[in-house]
Amino acid sequence: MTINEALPLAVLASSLLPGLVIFILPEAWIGTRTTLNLFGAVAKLALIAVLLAGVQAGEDYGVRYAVLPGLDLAFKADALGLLFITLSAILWLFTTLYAIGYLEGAPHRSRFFGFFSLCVTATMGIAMAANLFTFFVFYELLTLATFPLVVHRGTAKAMRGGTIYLAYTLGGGALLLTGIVWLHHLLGHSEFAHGGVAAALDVQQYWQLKIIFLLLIAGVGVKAALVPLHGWLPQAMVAPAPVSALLHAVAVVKAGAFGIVRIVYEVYGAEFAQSLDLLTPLVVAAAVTIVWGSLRALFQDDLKKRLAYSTVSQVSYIALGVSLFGPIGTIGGLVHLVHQGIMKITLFFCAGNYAETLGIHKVSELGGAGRRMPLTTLAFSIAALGMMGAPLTAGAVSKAWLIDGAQAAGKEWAIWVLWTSSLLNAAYFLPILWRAWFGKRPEAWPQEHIPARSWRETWWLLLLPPLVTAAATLAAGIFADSPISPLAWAKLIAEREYSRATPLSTSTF
Amino acid sequence: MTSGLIFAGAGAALFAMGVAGVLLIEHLLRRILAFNLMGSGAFLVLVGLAQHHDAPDPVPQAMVLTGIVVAVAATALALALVRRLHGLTGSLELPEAEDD
Amino acid sequence: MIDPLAWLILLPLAWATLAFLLGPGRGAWLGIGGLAGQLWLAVGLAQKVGAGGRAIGHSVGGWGAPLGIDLAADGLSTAMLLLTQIVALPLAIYARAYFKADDPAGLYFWPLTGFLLAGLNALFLSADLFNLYVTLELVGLAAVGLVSAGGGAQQIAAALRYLFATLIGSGAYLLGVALIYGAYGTVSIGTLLPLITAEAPRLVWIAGGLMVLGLMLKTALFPFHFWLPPAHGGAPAPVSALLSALVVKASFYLILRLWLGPFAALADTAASLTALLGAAAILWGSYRAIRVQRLKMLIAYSTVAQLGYLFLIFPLLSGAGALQAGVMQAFAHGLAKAAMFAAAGVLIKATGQDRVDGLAGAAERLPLTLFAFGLAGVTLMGLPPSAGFLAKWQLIEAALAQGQWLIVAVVLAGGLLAAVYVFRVLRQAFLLAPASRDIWPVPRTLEWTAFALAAMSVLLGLRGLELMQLLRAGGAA
Amino acid sequence: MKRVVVVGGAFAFTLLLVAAMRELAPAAIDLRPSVAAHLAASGVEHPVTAVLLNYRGYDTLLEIAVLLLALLGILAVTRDQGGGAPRPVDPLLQMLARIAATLMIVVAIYLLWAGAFRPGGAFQAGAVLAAAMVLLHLTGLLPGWRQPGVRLRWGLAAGFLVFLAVAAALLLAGGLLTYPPAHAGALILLIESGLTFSLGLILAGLFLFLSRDEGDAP
Repeated sequence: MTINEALPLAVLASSLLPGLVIFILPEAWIGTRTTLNLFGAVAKLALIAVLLAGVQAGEDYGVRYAVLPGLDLAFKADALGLLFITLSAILWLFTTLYAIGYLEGAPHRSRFFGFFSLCVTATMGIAMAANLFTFFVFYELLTLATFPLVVHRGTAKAMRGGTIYLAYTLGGGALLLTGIVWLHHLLGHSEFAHGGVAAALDVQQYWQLKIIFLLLIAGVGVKAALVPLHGWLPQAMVAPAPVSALLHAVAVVKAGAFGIVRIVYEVYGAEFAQSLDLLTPLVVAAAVTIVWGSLRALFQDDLKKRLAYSTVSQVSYIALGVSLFGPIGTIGGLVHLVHQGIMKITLFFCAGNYAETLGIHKVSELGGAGRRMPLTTLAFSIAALGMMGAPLTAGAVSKAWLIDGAQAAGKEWAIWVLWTSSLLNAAYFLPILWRAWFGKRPEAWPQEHIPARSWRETWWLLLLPPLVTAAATLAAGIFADSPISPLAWAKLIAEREYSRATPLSTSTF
Repeated sequence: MTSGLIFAGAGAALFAMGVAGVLLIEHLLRRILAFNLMGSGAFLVLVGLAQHHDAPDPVPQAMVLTGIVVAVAATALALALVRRLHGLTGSLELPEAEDD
Repeated sequence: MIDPLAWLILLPLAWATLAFLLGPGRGAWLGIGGLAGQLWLAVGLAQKVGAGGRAIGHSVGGWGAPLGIDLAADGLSTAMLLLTQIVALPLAIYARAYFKADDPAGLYFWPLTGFLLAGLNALFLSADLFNLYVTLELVGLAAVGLVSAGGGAQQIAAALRYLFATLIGSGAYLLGVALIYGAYGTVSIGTLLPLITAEAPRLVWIAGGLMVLGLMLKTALFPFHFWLPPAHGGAPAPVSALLSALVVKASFYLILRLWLGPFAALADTAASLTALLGAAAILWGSYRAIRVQRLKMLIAYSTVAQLGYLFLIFPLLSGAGALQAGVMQAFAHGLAKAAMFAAAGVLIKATGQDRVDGLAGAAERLPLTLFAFGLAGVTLMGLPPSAGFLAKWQLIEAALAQGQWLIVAVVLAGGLLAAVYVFRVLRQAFLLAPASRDIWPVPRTLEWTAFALAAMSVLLGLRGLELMQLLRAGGAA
Repeated sequence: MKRVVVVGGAFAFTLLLVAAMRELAPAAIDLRPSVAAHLAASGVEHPVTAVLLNYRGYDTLLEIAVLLLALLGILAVTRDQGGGAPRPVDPLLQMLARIAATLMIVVAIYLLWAGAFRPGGAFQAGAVLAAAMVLLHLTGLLPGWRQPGVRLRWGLAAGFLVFLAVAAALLLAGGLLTYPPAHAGALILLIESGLTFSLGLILAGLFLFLSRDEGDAP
């Protein structure tokens, strides 16, 4: 096995092995568990750095082996996959730190961190899958690994949320599987390739390809929370805050959005999908989701529920960008994959801080919280402004590229959708900021768990992660033109996707 | 109609009666008897049909001997179970199935 | 030179008899040692058959069919032999720790199990219809003996229902064999192959119908499943595991063998009906598994449902991949169901009760067992990575290739229904446990063997290549 | 309703089967010539015994396993309850039973010996032995059996073990139950003697073990 074959597997192993060891660790071995977690996260980042450098230099990383005759478990670390991997790995590190602080003293931590590591492993597998079969294996693994995290608290409410989550995701998985097997049957394989592989089929089979596209998008659309498949996401917010961060930013909805990207670009190919008239319905679905999610967010008093509906809306920016036919929209969608992750994880970290420190769960309880917890609220404000697309934030960059993309694709109505969404974002975020900074402080907080000590408004492990990700939100906006920004990487991917006008034929396999 | 065929036809009738008995009779001892009737029917068919046109064939006869021993074994096990059930419940009929 | 075919039959017969001579409750190590030897023989046989790509035969008595009896190991039978020994060895280790010295259910476990395994191996190897009848009875009576051993009234009643079902089943099979002998003068499968054509006399059709119906009754295919849940749900855990994982597969294997072999010319007519019954089994078994209160009944009804998948392949057998899907499903279900019953045995021993909603406290204290149950559940749901997933994939692909959309829909629905009953159990692990609950200590061996079986059902999902290549070794008898 | 359907079904099935039997042409294969042709090499003179113990001896091996297995099943399900005291039986009956039992043992030995060239053999001989034991039991001369001790266990299993040992030895020498023609007669006689003894015990056991079950209790 060469280095280029081993590296993708090492990326998987760097979270899988610590996860498996953590499962069997006794509950009380906190030090060992923390060391293993952090070692895995840092090792993964180091491996990814090597991969990033290699891919930029044009190296190919991949490995495959046969599970059944004609069916391979195959991995590749390409530019698109690395975009997702890098995001997830960095956010995993911070979420782990945050979770260590958040769960201090809570029961079942070995179980929690074990499944947590499995989740990240599944995400890595999704990002590096080189065919739909492998993608599906890890996509379902992600479902299984997140369920224990969603129901971690064991309350009746958590169980209900978990059951709804399972019902949606397993149902979606069944649709996805049907689509994948069908496609595999037509093509004889299910490989991903730049420019797509589906165009190799006969014209007589195009009607089947249209149904398959619907099945595939519906399948990944469940995790990406496309309306009307989004019902699970607001229910799943019963999970602890680090899990919400994982669901909304690191793994689950991102896996769905990433699936849309792979299916449009590397299974069908943007041009072929366009020629089958498949992209327009997807744009419409994304636009509806964007507006609907924002509208619903307006009316939520529960802070995490408001953030959840905000996710429904924001993740569809990615789908919108991807299905706007043209490189500019693509860049906007892909860069938002990263930007939304950074911003949304900050918001959930902060929501968790309010709940853990002061017992605040509702928007209406937030009055004066900004003066009690200024650093948390600062981070929250930056991320919220980013969501609205305020200048100097990551959100501004995404939005600018998406609007340009819509213009270039001749879909001016999409620009109106984006502006409407921004206004709605402002309508549901600004009152929160206003209340937190300038609202009346109550006599007593709902449930103050952690007293303030000098400048530290809460535990440093809870404080550090949102501050870092908030800073990243600003950095990604201000330094968008630097060569190591997410934007630069998104441009690289778009360049590679659109530089190959003719779809690959299957004979290359 | 040769004598072999008559045997085979009688076997078919015995088999059908046996199956009907096993399905219909609640009393377990009689149900076991019905099962034996069923087995005998099959043995008759085996021997009778094989000599349907001609003289006896030793192969099915040996098979029937084997089959009889197997039937004896099954009958004995069934009787043991019925006796045990009778010892436990005092009844020679099966209790209602507990489906849960 | 060691001939694996014949030794696979003689070895379990020998250790079963010796275990009987040692006395009640004894013979565990004899059985485990014998099974290790059998596993070694089966693996050797699989390598030989896989490498040669063709069936290996053995003429008992040196006469050769049709005068004598032939044994034959092609890819299909070798795969089943492999499954049998792979499942039985961990279960034997499990059973040694499970039965306490004076447990009346365990007094004759070892000799009965030895005869059961000898019967299974002999059945998978036989190429003679009448000899297959004897092996069927060997398997059936051993299974009934295991179910009834040391049991109370409910268990004895379940054993009697099982006994009558299996006797009617083998009776119908025997009548079929008698008619075949009457029609052709032989019961050797190899000799019959060229003789039975689509123009066969009406009697042969009746014979085929009788044999297949009888075997369906023994496989507990819906609507003949009535005897299975009380028998499998009422027996001690190692017995339930052996029965659900292996015994019902034996009669399924025989249906498949007849369907692909001598009755191939007649089979098409009944294929759709068979698949329809399979679909009904999946839906009804799953529905009952979702509703019942007792853990082992849940698992037993899940067996009813999972057996349904095996029968979905019959309309697809004319195309590619269906046989492979069937064997993969047999492996997936065999390993996973053995693991699940083993895990259930641990949970029941630890809590002293058998209700699904009474497990909340146990899960916390026995995480490994629950994990094993979960992994087995993943296989039954057909989620990746697991052998069950590969089976589902192959089944869907084979059904798509023939435009059998109904089968695709049933397979997908069955997976979702399985998720409902599996998560009924798994969610107990995450519920807040009641404050006080007595948990009896359980030997670690029980937990680890359950886990090993579950892990195998998952790992096979990552490497099914060799098994599928083994199946290519064709040419029955 | 169920009754009507089942009985009607059974009737229809019988008619269908008989009608189909009448259409049957002579079988394509006739095994009688080959049974006769190899009789000299089979070690016995009677064709049915040749099929039973040589051509299809493997069936018989498994058949004995089934019988032993049924006994195991009975032992596994039966509980020792002590049973009652032997019933008072007419002494004259007991004397007759003793004489009959002695005669039956002689008959059994004859049947075993005769099996080689005329109807008879181990199973028939064993059945007569068993009948003798049951007769003794019913006349109060032989008590019902408890869970078997080591000697009885050996007695029950001996016949099958001899058969198994011969099968294994022949397998090591070449093929499963492939008798060398020169020794076929002796080996089959060895197997049959062991079987007669053990079959007698097993068949008697099917009765005598059950007779101790609490099923007897009033």
